[in-house]
Amino acid sequence: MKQLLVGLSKNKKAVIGLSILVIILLVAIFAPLLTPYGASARVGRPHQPPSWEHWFGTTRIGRDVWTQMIYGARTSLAVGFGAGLMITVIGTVLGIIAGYMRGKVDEVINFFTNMILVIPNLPLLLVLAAFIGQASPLVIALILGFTSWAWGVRVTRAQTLSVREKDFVKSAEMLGEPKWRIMTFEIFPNLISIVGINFIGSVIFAVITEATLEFLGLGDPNAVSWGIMLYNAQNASALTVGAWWDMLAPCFALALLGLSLALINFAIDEVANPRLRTGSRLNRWKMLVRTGEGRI
Amino acid sequence: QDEPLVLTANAEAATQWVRNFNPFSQASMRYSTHDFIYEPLVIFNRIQDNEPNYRLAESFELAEDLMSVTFTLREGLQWSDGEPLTSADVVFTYDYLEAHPELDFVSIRPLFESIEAIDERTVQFNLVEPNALIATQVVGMPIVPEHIWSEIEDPATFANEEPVGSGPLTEIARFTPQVYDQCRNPHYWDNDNLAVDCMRWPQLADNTQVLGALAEGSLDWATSFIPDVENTFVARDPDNHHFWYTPSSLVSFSYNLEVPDEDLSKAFNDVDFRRATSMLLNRQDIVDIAGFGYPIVNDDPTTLGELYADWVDPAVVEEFGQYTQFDPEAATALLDEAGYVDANGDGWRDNPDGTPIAIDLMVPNGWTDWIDAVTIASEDLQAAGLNVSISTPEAAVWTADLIEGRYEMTMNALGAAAMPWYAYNRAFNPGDEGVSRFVAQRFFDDELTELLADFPQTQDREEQGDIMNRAQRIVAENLPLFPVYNSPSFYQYNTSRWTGWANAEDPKFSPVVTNTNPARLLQLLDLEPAQ
Amino acid sequence: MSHAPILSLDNVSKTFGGGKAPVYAARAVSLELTPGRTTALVGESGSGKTTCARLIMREYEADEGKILFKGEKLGTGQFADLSAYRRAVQMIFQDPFASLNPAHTIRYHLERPLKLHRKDLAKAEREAGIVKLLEKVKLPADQMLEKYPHELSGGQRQRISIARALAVGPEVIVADEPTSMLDVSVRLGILNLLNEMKRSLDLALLYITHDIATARYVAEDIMVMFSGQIVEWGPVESVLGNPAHPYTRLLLSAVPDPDVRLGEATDFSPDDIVAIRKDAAQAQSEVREVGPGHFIRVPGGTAQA
Amino acid sequence: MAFLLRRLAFYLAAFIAAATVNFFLPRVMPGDPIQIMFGSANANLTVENLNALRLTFGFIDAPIWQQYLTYLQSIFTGDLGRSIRYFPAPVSEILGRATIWTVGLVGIATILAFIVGTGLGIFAAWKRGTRADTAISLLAIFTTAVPAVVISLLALFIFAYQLRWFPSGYAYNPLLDPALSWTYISSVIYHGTLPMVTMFIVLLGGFAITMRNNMINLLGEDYIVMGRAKGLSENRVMFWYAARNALLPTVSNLAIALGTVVGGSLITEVVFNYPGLGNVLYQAILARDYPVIQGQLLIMTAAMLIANFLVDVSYVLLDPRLKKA
Amino acid sequence: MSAPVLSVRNLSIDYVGEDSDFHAVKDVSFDIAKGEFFGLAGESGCGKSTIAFAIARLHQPSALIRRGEILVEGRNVLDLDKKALEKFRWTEVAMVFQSAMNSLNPVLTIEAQFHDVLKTHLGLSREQSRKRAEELLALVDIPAERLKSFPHQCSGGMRQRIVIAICLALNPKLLIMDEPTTALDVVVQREILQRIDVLRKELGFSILFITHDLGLMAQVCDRIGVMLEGELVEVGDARQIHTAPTHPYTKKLWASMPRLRGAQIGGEASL
Ligand SMILES: Nc1ncnc2c1ncn2[C@@H]1O[C@H](COP(=O)(O)OP(=O)(O)OP(=O)(O)O)[C@@H](O)[C@H]1O
Ligand SMILES: Nc1ncnc2c1ncn2[C@@H]1O[C@H](COP(=O)(O)OP(=O)(O)OP(=O)(O)O)[C@@H](O)[C@H]1O
Ligand SMILES: [Mg+2]
Ligand SMILES: [Mg+2]
Ligand code: NI
Repeated sequence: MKQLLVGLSKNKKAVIGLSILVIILLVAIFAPLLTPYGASARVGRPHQPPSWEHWFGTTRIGRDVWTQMIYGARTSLAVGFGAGLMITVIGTVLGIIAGYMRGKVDEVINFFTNMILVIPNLPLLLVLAAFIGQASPLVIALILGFTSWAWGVRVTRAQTLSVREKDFVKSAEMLGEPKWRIMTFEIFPNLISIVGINFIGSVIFAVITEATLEFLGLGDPNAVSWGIMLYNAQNASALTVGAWWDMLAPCFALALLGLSLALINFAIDEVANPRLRTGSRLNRWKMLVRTGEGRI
Repeated sequence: QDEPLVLTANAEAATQWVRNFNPFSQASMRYSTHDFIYEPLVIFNRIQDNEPNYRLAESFELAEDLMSVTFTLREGLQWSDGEPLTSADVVFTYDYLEAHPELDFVSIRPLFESIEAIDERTVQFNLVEPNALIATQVVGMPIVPEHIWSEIEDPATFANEEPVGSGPLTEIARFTPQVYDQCRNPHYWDNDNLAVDCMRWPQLADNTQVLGALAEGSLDWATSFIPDVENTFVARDPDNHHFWYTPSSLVSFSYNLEVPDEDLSKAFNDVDFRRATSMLLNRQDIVDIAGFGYPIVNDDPTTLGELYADWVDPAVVEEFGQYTQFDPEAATALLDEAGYVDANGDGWRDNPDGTPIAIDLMVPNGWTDWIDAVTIASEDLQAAGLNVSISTPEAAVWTADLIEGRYEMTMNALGAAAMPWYAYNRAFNPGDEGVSRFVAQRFFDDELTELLADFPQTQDREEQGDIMNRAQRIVAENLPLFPVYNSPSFYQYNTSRWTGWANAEDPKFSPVVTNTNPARLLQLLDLEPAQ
Repeated sequence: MSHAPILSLDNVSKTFGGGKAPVYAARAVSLELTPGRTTALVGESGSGKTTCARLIMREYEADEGKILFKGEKLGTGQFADLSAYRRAVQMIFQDPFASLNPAHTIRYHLERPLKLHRKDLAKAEREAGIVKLLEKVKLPADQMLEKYPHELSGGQRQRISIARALAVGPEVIVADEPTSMLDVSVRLGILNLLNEMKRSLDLALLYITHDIATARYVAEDIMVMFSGQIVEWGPVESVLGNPAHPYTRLLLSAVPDPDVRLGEATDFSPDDIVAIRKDAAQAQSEVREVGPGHFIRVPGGTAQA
Repeated sequence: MAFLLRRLAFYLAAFIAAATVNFFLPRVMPGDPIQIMFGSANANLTVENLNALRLTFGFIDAPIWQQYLTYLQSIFTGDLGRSIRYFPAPVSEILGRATIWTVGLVGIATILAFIVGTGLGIFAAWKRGTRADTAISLLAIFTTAVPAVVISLLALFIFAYQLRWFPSGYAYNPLLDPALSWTYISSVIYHGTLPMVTMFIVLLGGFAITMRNNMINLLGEDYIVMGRAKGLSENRVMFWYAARNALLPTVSNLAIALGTVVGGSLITEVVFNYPGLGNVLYQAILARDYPVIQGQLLIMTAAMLIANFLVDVSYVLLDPRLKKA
Repeated sequence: MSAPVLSVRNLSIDYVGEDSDFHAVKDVSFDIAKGEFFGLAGESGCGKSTIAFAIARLHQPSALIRRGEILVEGRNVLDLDKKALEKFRWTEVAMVFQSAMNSLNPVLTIEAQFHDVLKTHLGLSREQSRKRAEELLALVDIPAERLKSFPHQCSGGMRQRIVIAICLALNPKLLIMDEPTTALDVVVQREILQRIDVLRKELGFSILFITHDLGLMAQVCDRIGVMLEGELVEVGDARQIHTAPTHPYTKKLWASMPRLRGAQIGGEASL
């Protein structure tokens, strides 16, 4: 864990990704300080282009796009991290149990995992969201959490299978450690990077999927979120009537959040797997070769 | 011959065309089936005081006792395959409805005792009870050819791919999932008046696409919500791109007067509370912002508004008109006076007895203009201290909840009709409780019920007016509905290929191309190729 | 010191796979571990050494035969409870890099067995216990406790593993190739440490290896395993000095010996090798004593002792 | 062979399970399709008429298990019922028509994205640490992180609305009759390009990153070093030693990636109004067209299963270690 | 003594780090004569493989050859360009890696892996290379049918022998064996080494044999170099290194090796 954090702090991609994420986080937390307007108050004429008063213009019904965007960040982050956490927890718990217990337990978990993996996820979510009707961000997060853990189980299980063969697990067993302790204290700490990747990946997935479902009109139109912004902009034919700011603002926000998370994910991968690491070492090497200090 | 003269139109949004011209299949037939393939007996011109335009029928006559109506068909009518069209076909159609009740999409057959053919061209409908309005109802049901339909075993699933009809455009010259062409009926009785050889129906999935087609000029006739129509459509070719929006269905807010929640029930059933609510609705803002300015504000306490302006009793409006004007100060004053103040200090007004009021305002998900309207309304309601929150269930759930009375407050629509009686009858008929969402507010008044029952019993316009005056007084006084606006019937047209369109300067009939407007046939017949 | 055996395997068998191609990982294995004595189990890779260790550790249940601890059958009586058995029998693994959890400190590794099996100890006593353990394995406690395994050398880690095994106060230690992953220069230190522990704590030690030279260095008794069977066993000097089973002889001839140049000791041709291995893989039930306490299983085929 | 048989058995079980979920899902959904059909229409139906209609749409009141059996029977005979929205068109017909477009769009985009993405991944791994690698990695990260909705909307905004290079909807010019003529085919290509490119971009990054990381993980393997030691050309080692082996996990991931493909195509189709399966499903959900939703999910699942099976087969072909098993 | 096949001169190799370098090989020089069996001993991490990789020029970035020359038959390997390097590899220096399991490409048949080499360097057709491969396999006593097999279908010892056969395909002058037998058991190890020794005598190539098993090395090598932390601390005749080591480290290594026969070593010699 400590190694992972130290590694990340030295990784350029991680630093950039984390910085963006922290900025988004701060903006979300301090949203009320960053805008004079309320999140869903009508504060101007419809579809006004960006101006000094309305940095990112106004929406079709006269809300401030910038305000919606920074308040929407709260929703996206909450849904992303909430659902991401759920997906990761379920995936990790089931994955470790399946991988460690093996036998019948494993077979059952594995069967369901594989089955969920072969049912196309987004269509299923669409149907579920439609079934639930008014899917608030919380509900979306819950549905995502309950339907999207399969991938996590698969990778965690695979990794657990290899960790459980390590001698330190054997020695813990021989010491008479109870099973739950072996799973939580011996195996789990060694899956941190896998879990981390799974978590960030799930967050990305949740953010994207929430926005998608809302864009398709399956969300709660009263929510303040980027997906609902897209949905409203689409319904107001924002692009057709030339109100590009209405559509592009949430697009930009989603892309930025996605990018920051993806950079972090890539970085965790690099830190966890030294082979993937390139960067400064290689630059120094190149410099040394160029200056004739040596060769291969 | 030269190239056929083609009129391109769009009336329904779809991702693909499925070939279905079954006129009884309200939900799945192509919208061009009625009127264009199956011509009505008579078309009543809604915007010209229901003046009859005789089509298949050359006349009709209502019996003195209002217990029967007799239609006389034109001479020499033929189906599009050349077979004669006679009163037997009419009788067959109604017998058919009796045998297959699922086809009766306007539930008309139960109104009749019997239907008989008097001769080749005359058919008489015998009623179960007196009804002065029966003719306007009869014409809503298409007449189908006996020689075709008598062979059909399962008419509900019959797609009628090669329709044999009575209207101007019966020949399906081309049909693909993306476009179909519907061309001239060689045996059409009124072919001399018809300049259009074929109507072309391109598949368009949504408003945005209709706008695209309109803007580039490929569509001649459309009925679609177009955002910012002046800029996005008219400005593209101001000489040829036009629109004309007329008032249509009434959109209003309502409380559920039979709401199960006791606290809410107290408030909702207090007319002062309702009046205050109505005075908190900023109709102009809702129309301007949620409706892009297209709808027509309805601030008439009787709900009749511009749509039925002829029927409005000015005295009633004079007396109760104040309650349908946006006036937050008066509203809060009224609430304060009636005792709706914040008793528990949570910032929201409570009942006079101190019980809390928290209102759920329900609107179907996906109906964006409604959601916007409700949002605007809720802002003003909240500003006045009413704890209103919005929920957006699926349209199906919303419909079911309205029908079954499982809601607190909603926005609802009531279709436009030839006269206000239809609207009132649909909104305040106790028989429809649990059946239709139009009575969702559940305002049932014995006197009103009686008045509505009396109305069809008379043919006399004055007597009818009298009844309506009394009815609208009851409605305005009790304010069960808070009218907000009449939604526009969208109508866009392009004059570069065809002329003769109805518009504000020449409001000859309603030219909207939706399948609920039979007058569209009149518009079709009035078109002439542009020079 | 002479003791009665504390742990014994009696005709224990374990088969994996079953079906068409069963793997006989242990076939009628009998062995005895005695306090204060080291028994070496040698044999080539895949011969079943680890399987024996795991049977003893009760990671698998035997298909046939029984394992007796202090004269009682496992799973019954005093040792019905696994944890009492775990306290008495501990294991040391081959790979010092894999046998410590990289996520935990040395303190954690030594604290856990005490917490699990010495619940009576107060915190301070436990702390003292940990320090004493580290002293036993000759590591400086003050520098070690807060370190993570990856900060230690291979030899140091293996010492920690030993300390951990000792923490519960075991009577039997099974060491499965404890030095094969270590550098030559630290190997001996570990072997010496094990020997010392055995003596001072009167442990019964099962030393599993494929390096016969180290077996000779640490063990009093030796057992040669092939294809799941113990083909020859007895006192180290006797078995290594007078190997009686053909496979033992083959094995000894192949052990690198710096004193004998390659090509000089060519007593087995490739064909011989194939034949011997084939014979030795047959089930052999007849046991013959070839010296005092020195036995072989008589090969069923043509080869004669 | 045994491996494939085992997989087949699993797929069958998965299919039946999916079909079961599929059966119950719409049945627990609130809202009555008939009411939706008439809810906003101006029709005025009596309760009797509504019930008569319900019957004709197959909403029978038989016990649920009986309905379930009938359902299972009908899906195995390929009868998916009739659409409610496009009544009485059979669901199979509606889906069949849409399938062509989706398969074309998704198939080509996926294959292209797989080839190009994998190629980029190989290249980046081989040149790891160089500027090319950094550029490719960042690009790949970016495309995987940005939602398909955003990419689609941006493409629509820039290329259809601003630049007007491409149309904003349809699979071909609707006034053309499908024919094997150049006009028709060119129209199909013209209309398909934008959605296809969008999907291609959506999928590209994932393939590139997986391949790159797999490759890098393999590059230290002895057999790759041995390949180089053997004096083989860079290309031979890169493709026959590194890429060939790195492809194995990529291929097995491909099966799972197909879920993303289906999701991505749904969005793309909706945004570009492309008449494919995704769009049909979306419209069906909005219209509560249960039979179409059911048929759709079933077909998508079946397609996923078949695709997974094909991936399994190709896995066996690519990895000789599995052949004997 | 004729000219050495391999001559390493003052070789220093670093692994470049983010801010400092790790000196893996420090100023190492040694020669291998024609037909010689040369052993390189030393503990894990002392730089043995690094030297081996440098000789075949197999290093990848982060490895940096700071100084020195590697002469194979008098030609400096470090000066070869890409084309020359590809030609040089395997024709002059072939290499057996630690784990046979992993040094054969799992997705190619044995035949294809022979063909690879034979086609690249000699331009042989499939037919010709199959013939040659059969001959080579015969040398290591493996039946020709094995050509059709995939690596996973062969046992560990068999695979190791196949690798050796592939190494011999081009009659290289030098065979580098980096711990080729650590994964095998002693009987198989013995068999393989014996076979290599025979082939060496027959074909006349030299061998650079890397292992940390000093006993084995003393048994098979003609000369031995002992490495300690990147430095070559002692080079000498195998017998001399065994019987009369000069460097204290070498002495310590011997002292910590238990004996199979004869007097046992003193227990406290090490530590
Ligand atoms: N869990 C298992 N399932 C199936 N086969 C097994 C299992 N464990 C061991 N085997 C097989 O049993 C045989 C004996 O294995 P074991 O690990 O006991 O050998 P070993 O002598 O310890 O070998 P090594 O020296 O390589 O550690 C081998 O053929 C092995 O493949
Ligand atoms: N790619 C690399 N980057 C950085 N350091 C390396 C790299 N490869 C090897 N090293 C370091 O260089 C040193 C020498 O490694 P080398 O592989 O040559 O050792 P070795 O003597 O072959 O050891 P072994 O017997 O374990 O194979 C080791 O300390 C190792 O950690
Ligand atoms: Mg073992
Ligand atoms: Mg090495
Ligand atoms: Ni000696």
